[in-house]
Amino acid sequence: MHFPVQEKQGFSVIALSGDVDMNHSPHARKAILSCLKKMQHVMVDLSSVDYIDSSGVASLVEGFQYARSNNLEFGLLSVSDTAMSILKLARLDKVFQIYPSLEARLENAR
Amino acid sequence: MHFPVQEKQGFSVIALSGDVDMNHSPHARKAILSCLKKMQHVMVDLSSVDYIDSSGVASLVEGFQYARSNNLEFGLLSVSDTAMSILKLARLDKVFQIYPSLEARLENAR
Amino acid sequence: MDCNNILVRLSFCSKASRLKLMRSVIKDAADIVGLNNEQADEVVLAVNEACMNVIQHSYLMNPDGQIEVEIAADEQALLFRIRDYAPAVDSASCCSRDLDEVRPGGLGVHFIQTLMDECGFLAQPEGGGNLFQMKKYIRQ
Amino acid sequence: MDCNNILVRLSFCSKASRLKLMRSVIKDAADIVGLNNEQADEVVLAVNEACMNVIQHSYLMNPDGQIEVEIAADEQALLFRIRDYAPAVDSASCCSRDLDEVRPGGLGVHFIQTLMDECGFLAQPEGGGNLFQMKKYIRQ
Ligand SMILES: Nc1ncnc2c1ncn2[C@@H]1O[C@H](COP(=O)(O)OP(=O)(O)O)[C@@H](O)[C@H]1O
Ligand SMILES: Nc1ncnc2c1ncn2[C@@H]1O[C@H](COP(=O)(O)OP(=O)(O)O)[C@@H](O)[C@H]1O
Repeated sequence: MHFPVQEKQGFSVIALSGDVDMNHSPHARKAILSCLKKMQHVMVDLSSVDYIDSSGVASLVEGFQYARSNNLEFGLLSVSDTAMSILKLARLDKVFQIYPSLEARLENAR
Repeated sequence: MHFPVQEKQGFSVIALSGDVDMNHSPHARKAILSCLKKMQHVMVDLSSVDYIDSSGVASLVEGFQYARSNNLEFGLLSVSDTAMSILKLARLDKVFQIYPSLEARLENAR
Repeated sequence: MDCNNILVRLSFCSKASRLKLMRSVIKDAADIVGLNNEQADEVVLAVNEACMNVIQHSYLMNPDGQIEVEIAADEQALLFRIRDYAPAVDSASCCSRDLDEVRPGGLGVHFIQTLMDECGFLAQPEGGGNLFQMKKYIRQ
Repeated sequence: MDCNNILVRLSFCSKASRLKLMRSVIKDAADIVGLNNEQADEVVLAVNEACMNVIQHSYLMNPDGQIEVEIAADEQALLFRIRDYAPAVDSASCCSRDLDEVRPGGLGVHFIQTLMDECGFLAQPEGGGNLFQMKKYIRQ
């Protein structure tokens, strides 16, 4: 499983997809942290995620924490209903910056 | 599992659906034979069938045979690709009368 | 259990209502090893027919029999082993019939032989019963 | 095997790559007993978390452990029993943490307790290991 990264408008947009479960979340974690370690702002696109469990959520939390301690931006894009209900369950829906799309994030900044 | 029957243009149209497998094909068989036993012409609509196995095919063959010995018409409507490949495998694709729709069967008669 | 190759083992009672769950695992296993949709459907149909045969012919429709399906995979093939605990089957009697004769039934063995690349009964397992194996090659 | 209530038993090795197959069975079992999509997703998530805990904490990421998941159903509930063969777990240590503290990990037990109607370890089964049971009520 490889999660592609695209540079867009000053952000590294990481597109997670499929099942971000115990099997694949190490790859998600790696993709997220390697962008942040290059001091890039990160948006994680969840639009193609079919399933995410606590290990996938943990990768997002790690990214969030690393970004916060390094003054980088970290946000989530197009969070599906399923993913959102899991973030709510983890009480993280108010912790993460969540946008419908990258455009929405850019609008926001104006 | 109940398979609905509608009277249309002189045919009993029996709509099979879901998995016509060993669990549900007895119901399909019953629906088909009970129409034929009332001396009704039968069209079996397969458009909503997700899965059919040899037991489902056997129910269709029973209907076909009963109809033939009683001078009744018996045909299949909107056979999906999956169902068609199973009929081919059983070498029944040339045995059954197969129509895209009831309308196609009626056109045919003109 | 051979943890490199075995994906999962299922065990369920010889009831028609249990086959749907079994099929969904087979479908997913086929997807996971990279078979395409058509091949996955073929494998699902073949394993389903083999389990139906166990229910009908090994257990004679007795719903309390136990069926075990082991799904394994290596680079070359997806492998299924279906185990029952019924009296030993005469494998010579498990043959497909002439399909030109149109009659209900008698399609299962033909489906299995056509859809799988290899199939056959293995030596009687310890503890008795029957062990039927099927292979579908993984062609890239 | 109790053929009235048990839908299927799965057995697989303690590897993350096996969880997807397991989830697909749970999803189908939930559909079959009539849970709605949201409830089915909840049940899938909870059983998945319980199996992850077995892999991480019972088997300490050793991939050769065996995990058995039994799915049963009656009119009232869908029932899951997860069995491992690892040293006995101190069930008191399996507790959820304060969620106000934002940190990775420590969500599994909270997910299970929130999403299931009943859960807990049963008495140690014959042959050792751990047996964790979860119930989801079927509300019409
Ligand atoms: N598991 C089995 N145990 C005993 N006999 C079997 C088994 N599987 C198949 N057979 C034999 O092979 C024959 C052909 O099987 P099949 O092609 O599936 O058609 P059907 O099951 O409709 O008879 C069966 O009638 C039965 O005699
Ligand atoms: N199957 C298990 N065996 C042993 N300990 C367990 C098991 N499940 C949970 N635990 C304990 O409960 C704690 C909380 O588990 P959980 O909420 O899933 O978070 P995490 O697994 O991320 O630590 C674990 O850290 C572990 O100590």
